[in-house]
Amino acid sequence: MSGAASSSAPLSAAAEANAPLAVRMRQVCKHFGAVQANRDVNLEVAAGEIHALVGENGAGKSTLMHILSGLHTPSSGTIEVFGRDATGWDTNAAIAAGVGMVHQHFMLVPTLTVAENLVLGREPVRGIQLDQMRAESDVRSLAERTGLRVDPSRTIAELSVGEAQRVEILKVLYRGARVLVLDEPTAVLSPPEVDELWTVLRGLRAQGDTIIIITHKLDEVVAISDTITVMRDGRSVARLATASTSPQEIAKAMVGRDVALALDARVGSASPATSATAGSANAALSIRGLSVLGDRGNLVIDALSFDVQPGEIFGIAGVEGNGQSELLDVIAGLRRAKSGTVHLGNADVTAFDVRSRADAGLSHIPEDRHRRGLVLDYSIADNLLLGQQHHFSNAMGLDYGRIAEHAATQVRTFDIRPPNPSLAARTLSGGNQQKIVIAREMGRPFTVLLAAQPTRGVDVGAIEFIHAQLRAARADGKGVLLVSADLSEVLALADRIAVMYEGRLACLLPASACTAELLGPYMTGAA
Amino acid sequence: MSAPREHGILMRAAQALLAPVLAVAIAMVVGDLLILTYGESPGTVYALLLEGTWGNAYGFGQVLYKTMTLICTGLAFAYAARAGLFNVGAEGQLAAGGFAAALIGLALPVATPAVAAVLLCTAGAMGAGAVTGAVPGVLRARFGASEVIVTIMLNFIVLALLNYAVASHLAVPETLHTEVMQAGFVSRLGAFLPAFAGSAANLTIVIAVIAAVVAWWAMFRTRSGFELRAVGLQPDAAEYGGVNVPRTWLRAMIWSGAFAGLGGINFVLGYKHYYEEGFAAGSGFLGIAVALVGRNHPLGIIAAALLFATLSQGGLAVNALVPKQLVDILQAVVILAVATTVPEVQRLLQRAASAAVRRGSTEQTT
Amino acid sequence: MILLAFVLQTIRIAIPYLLAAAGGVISERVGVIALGLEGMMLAGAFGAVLGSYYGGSAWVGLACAMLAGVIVALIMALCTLRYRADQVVVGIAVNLLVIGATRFFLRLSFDSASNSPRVDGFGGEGSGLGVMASFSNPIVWIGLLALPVLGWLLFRTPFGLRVRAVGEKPEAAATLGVPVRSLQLRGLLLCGILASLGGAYLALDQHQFTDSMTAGRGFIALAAIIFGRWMPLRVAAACLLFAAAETLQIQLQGAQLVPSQFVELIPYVLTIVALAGVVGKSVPPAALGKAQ
Amino acid sequence: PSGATIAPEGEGLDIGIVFDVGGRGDKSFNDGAYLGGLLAADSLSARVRYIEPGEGSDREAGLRLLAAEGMDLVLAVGFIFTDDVLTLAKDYPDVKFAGVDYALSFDDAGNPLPLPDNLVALKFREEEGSFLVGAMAALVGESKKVGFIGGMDIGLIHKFEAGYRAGVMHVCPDCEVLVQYAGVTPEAFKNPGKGKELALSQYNQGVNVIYHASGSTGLGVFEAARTTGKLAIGVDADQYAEAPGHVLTSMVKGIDAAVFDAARAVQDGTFQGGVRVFGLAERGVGYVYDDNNRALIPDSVRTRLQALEEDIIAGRIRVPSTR
Ligand SMILES: Nc1ncnc2c1ncn2[C@@H]1O[C@H](COP(=O)(O)OP(=O)(O)OP(=O)(O)O)[C@@H](O)[C@H]1O
Ligand SMILES: Nc1ncnc2c1ncn2[C@@H]1O[C@H](COP(=O)(O)OP(=O)(O)OP(=O)(O)O)[C@@H](O)[C@H]1O
Ligand SMILES: [Mg+2]
Ligand SMILES: [Mg+2]
Repeated sequence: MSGAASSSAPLSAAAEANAPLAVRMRQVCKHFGAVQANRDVNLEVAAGEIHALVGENGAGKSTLMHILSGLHTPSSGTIEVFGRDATGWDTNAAIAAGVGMVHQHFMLVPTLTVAENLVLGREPVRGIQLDQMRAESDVRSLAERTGLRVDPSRTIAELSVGEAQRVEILKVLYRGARVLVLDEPTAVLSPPEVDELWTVLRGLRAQGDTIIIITHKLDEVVAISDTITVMRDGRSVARLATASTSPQEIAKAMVGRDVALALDARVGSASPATSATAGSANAALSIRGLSVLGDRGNLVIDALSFDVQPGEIFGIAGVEGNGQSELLDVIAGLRRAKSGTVHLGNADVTAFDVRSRADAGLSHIPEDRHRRGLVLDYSIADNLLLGQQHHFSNAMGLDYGRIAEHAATQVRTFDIRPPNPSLAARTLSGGNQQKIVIAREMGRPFTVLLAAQPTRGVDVGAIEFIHAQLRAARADGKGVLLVSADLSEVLALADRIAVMYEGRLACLLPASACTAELLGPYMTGAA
Repeated sequence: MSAPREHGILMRAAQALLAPVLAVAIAMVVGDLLILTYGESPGTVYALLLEGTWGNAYGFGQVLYKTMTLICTGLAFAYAARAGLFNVGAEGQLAAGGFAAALIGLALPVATPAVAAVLLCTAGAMGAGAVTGAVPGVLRARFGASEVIVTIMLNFIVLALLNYAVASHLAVPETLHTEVMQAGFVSRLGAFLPAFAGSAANLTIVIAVIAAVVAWWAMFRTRSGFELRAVGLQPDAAEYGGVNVPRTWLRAMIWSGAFAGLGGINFVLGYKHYYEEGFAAGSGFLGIAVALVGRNHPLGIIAAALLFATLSQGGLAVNALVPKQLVDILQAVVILAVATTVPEVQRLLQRAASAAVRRGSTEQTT
Repeated sequence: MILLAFVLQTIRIAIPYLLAAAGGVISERVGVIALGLEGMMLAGAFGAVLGSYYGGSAWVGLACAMLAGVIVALIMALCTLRYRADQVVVGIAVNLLVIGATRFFLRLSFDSASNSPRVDGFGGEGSGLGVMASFSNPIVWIGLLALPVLGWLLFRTPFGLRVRAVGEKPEAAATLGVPVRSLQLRGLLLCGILASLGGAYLALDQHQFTDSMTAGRGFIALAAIIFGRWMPLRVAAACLLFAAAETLQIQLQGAQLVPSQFVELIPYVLTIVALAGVVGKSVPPAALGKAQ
Repeated sequence: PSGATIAPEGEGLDIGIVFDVGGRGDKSFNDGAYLGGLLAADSLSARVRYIEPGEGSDREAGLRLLAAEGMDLVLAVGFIFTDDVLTLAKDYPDVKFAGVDYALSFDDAGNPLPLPDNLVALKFREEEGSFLVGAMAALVGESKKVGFIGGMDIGLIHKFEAGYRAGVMHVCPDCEVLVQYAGVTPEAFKNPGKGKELALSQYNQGVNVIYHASGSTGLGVFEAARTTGKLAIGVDADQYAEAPGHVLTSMVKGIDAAVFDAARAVQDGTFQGGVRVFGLAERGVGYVYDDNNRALIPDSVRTRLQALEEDIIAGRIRVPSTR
């Protein structure tokens, strides 16, 4: 295993510097039933440093940090915090010892105020009453001190995402955390907010606090961290000092092979640069003046227009949460647009429902297969039917003969394992679950394919299979709209690349003109 | 590739049967304890219970009679449950169905051809149940109102209004029932199978079984059933698959109500030929138990309906030894036990399954 | 004088609602659907009579009522919290269970299918209808204070803050070391105690247990909770409103202005209206009914 | 049917009684039937079996269970058994049946349809007894307002109300009868809490005597009488024990006697099918006047009531049975 070799390669920076260790996790294993989320993970974090924990989706980062913060108990292994054994402690013990975690998903109670969320579990009291005044003034002064400004008397539901993120960090600080764990804190932040966050974290480091930050974005790793631990497939595969490494090296450790290879692998784009200008009449998909309101009633897509040509992969890159999900939902008919039109070929499908769009030639690989893409308790065969059920009906209802035939073919064609169509989708691995979705969406006539995060959470073998499928679709003259948070994926596949930022296309370039360095600033709104 | 398939079938069988069997076993233990508090021997009581139900044609006929209503209310609960909804309103829907059937039977001329009359009354029963079910359906689909609370509250409203209508306007003097219908009679089984003579069992049981088969077909063999179940399991995925989720909810509640309403013809067309205040007598709530034990599957529901009908008829048979309230307790215990063991067993089996698949796939790759 | 009589009668009718609704609010606020209120009340009523009969005093009855409520709550907790059974199913089953069990043990203890013998209770012989008489019953005081105190508890104490957090977003509370499961258990037990006091009030005021004597009051309390949008003072107002409607019906029945059954339906209809959001939407705690 | 093989042996009569909802221990008419059974067991050395069915089809099944066991007499207590007992009487011509409160059907000319030879309908003129207690309430109550509380708002209970009202009006034409019902569902017979509040509200409006016909709901009426120190009138059985000192009297139905009579008739071989109506004349209904309540009822009132009773028996007063 190459990972084992690379993990032993870098020396422990902390040990070198002889600084005291804030966190030391050794040989930590954790499994959930059959899923082995962490395998013999080692993590060392020196006091007073910012430590980045990186790895692909599903590598086990969150799980490891949940163990550190006492939310999960490890199946085996030991944990020390500031030299004291903390193996198997609970949330309260972790909090008491100064370990606080900001979770990947907001852990705030929307109906409570900022102050109430902060003091929850550690409330100031006057007599037996909650001391609301003190709670608010404590929060206010903490906010002043750290520069994380929020109004303590507002309820969480009224806050913007950035503000909510600040509350999350304040919550941890309020508990006197000296070791802060931040799980993908920037995923939902706008670039200025990210900068603000960096300022805050550096300030905390200056005060002697230790920070562990999980992120997928290498530029952030480089920008903020002192040291890095890379995880892959549940293992810790590398420990690097930021100053003496490069994004390429980190990426290589993350995916276990040379990323540069992936970039070079781009086949000569079938669609010429001439189609790089939008507005061609025979576009496979064309979007005009699209505006969309988000769940909070704010404008998340702002007068967007673009075309996807037949035989082209149109890639949309960008930090998640910049309107990509809403865009896909609107194109697929799962969400209403405020204004604007969607055309499939020459047909105006703006008023169509999901089914009619599918019949008009739209295929859709949704970004969240567990929620949208699959009915987990349905069999593989039934999942291959989802959205196509009206094409498999006869006078007596569903035509199970044809359905079985169809399923058998698809399972074979798309190499779904185990190849038993009657198994529940839930029992399959992530990669094979994704193959079901792809088989369904690409195994039928279509002219336009929406592919959202098509390789998220699937392994290398499956990634290559999926990429090959997308290229095949292009070769077949389909229009593919690829949305991915993984820039290298977009660079590797797309013919034209747009970066989505705050509901608009920040740039639209032929892929041949794109590099990660060029697109980076657009993704962060810096360009 | 036969290994995983066999495994799948075994698994499914275990999933379907383990929990209900466990639940019934728990109920038996509770029953034993209660019988012992009365100073009777559980063996004797259970023997008497069986003897009075499955031990002779008449007792079995009574069981069949009760089974009919329970199949319908069980189907009602299951059909909504498959769409992810809790229809707790079968009690009211059942009463409404019986009421409509009786009114139609009263209104029809005596000379109406039997088949036509029965069909009209049956359609009326299902229609009234459907309308009663549609109210929570609309409120859920349109406003997101909890169908649990709405159906509970609606039970009170519907039953009170029917009572009012009957007691104040329609009842035969000195009774709580309407006049005997003019048309729409369904024969009792005793009419052509003399062994059943005297028992209330009637041909509507056939209609109930047909309803179960139709429900099975609708749930598992049609497009709308496919969509219904998808909505119940994962509404987001169903929506992605082109299903209109609120409309599916509404349709599910309408059919659910129709199934419950259908149960009304048992008493009205097959037995007494009039609507009587209180004839539903808890069958609506028992339908929840039937559906749970039957795992929301029409075949399971038929079996579970037989089980609960046996318990209920058996209560009468053992009345000499222990109070029949024993049976009320047992029925509640079965519901609690099934509700508790089903998710537990499911978790256990799922863990075993994913472990097996995991093992299987690593074997394959290596 | 008429007004005073009206107010007193409204209060008497409202007491069981207030107590059960208080229990229901706390139960739902920790995320457990309060469908078992009716069963808890009935168990409380039966416990009160058993205790009073064998213990010879209403106070023993009160203690036994609470014990009965706790037992029902524990059964619910075992099924829903420990084994994560569906809360709706468990709530309904518990009601059926208590109806059956009280009948069974009524038979066993008093050899009657419908009534217990007369027992010691509160009030009684010649106590009259005055203010003093009404307020000499300790349960009346508990009933009047339950929801205001609960309001204070929920919105003014650390315990209440945690309860509200658990009902809205238990996973968030858990990350802060709030013991979610234990809080839910305590909420459910408190619900059992309060609801059983509501039943005890009926039984001890009546000096007797009668089969199914709660007669749907648990569901009226549930209706009040929804109509009062889970806010203790609003819920109290809803209970008093429902009770006042009943009082009005009782006092005006001779006049037959409205057929009495329509007045009885007011709580149910209002609840449906509230759920449909016709007059301001009634939104339950976010984590209500979700197995934790 | 199930018990058919266990045919009872011995010389004594075998009697089966099927109770109405409420069952034994209702301190009302089921207990009256039970008492009749006990009497038969005592003085006729009969063996008595009881069944408490649930609702619906259980009623017929309960009767059938007993009939099939070869009982000599099967009693169905309550109007609700009307159809069932008629069916059974046809199915088991060798068994004698009695239906308490049996609801007669009538032909188009308004004549009651004949009953099978082995079925006797035991009917009571509750309105006559109610008339007398109504008169007593008005005479003793010292108020122009008297109260009536019914259980479920149905014709059967209206009979009590009608007789009572007529009794009140007969002795006190300017009196007012406050009438309230506990509800429109069968739960209205099981809601003592509601009964108490209804009664308190009537007492509060100046009523001194309340007559109830409301099953267990009436227990709340007695409780209200205790609380306010006022008077209540019981129904079906002597309910003095519910609130000693506060029960003016009870309108009693001689169910026990009727049941016992039926048993004795079977024993003697004099059983006859048909309708047996128990009114004042037959001493089938009446009111309680004994050591417990003698002090509450002045002699003048007693005398007046006796006169009214004679008038009714003689047909000089016709008591309405509907309102
Ligand atoms: N509670 C759980 N039960 C079962 N499996 C789990 C659970 N939590 C995590 N897993 C699985 O453990 C593995 C590691 O998950 P984890 O959330 O730690 O990944 P991650 O590195 O944080 O990924 P991401 O970057 O997507 O957040 C995944 O396969 C995940 O599905
Ligand atoms: N959060 C979760 N909760 C429950 N089960 C999960 C979860 N995540 C993954 N699993 C299950 O764990 C098993 C392995 O999933 P995982 O995605 O880790 O597979 P994998 O090894 O990555 O497969 P592949 O190579 O196809 O991507 C599957 O059965 C999956 O359904
Ligand atoms: Mg993560
Ligand atoms: Mg994977």
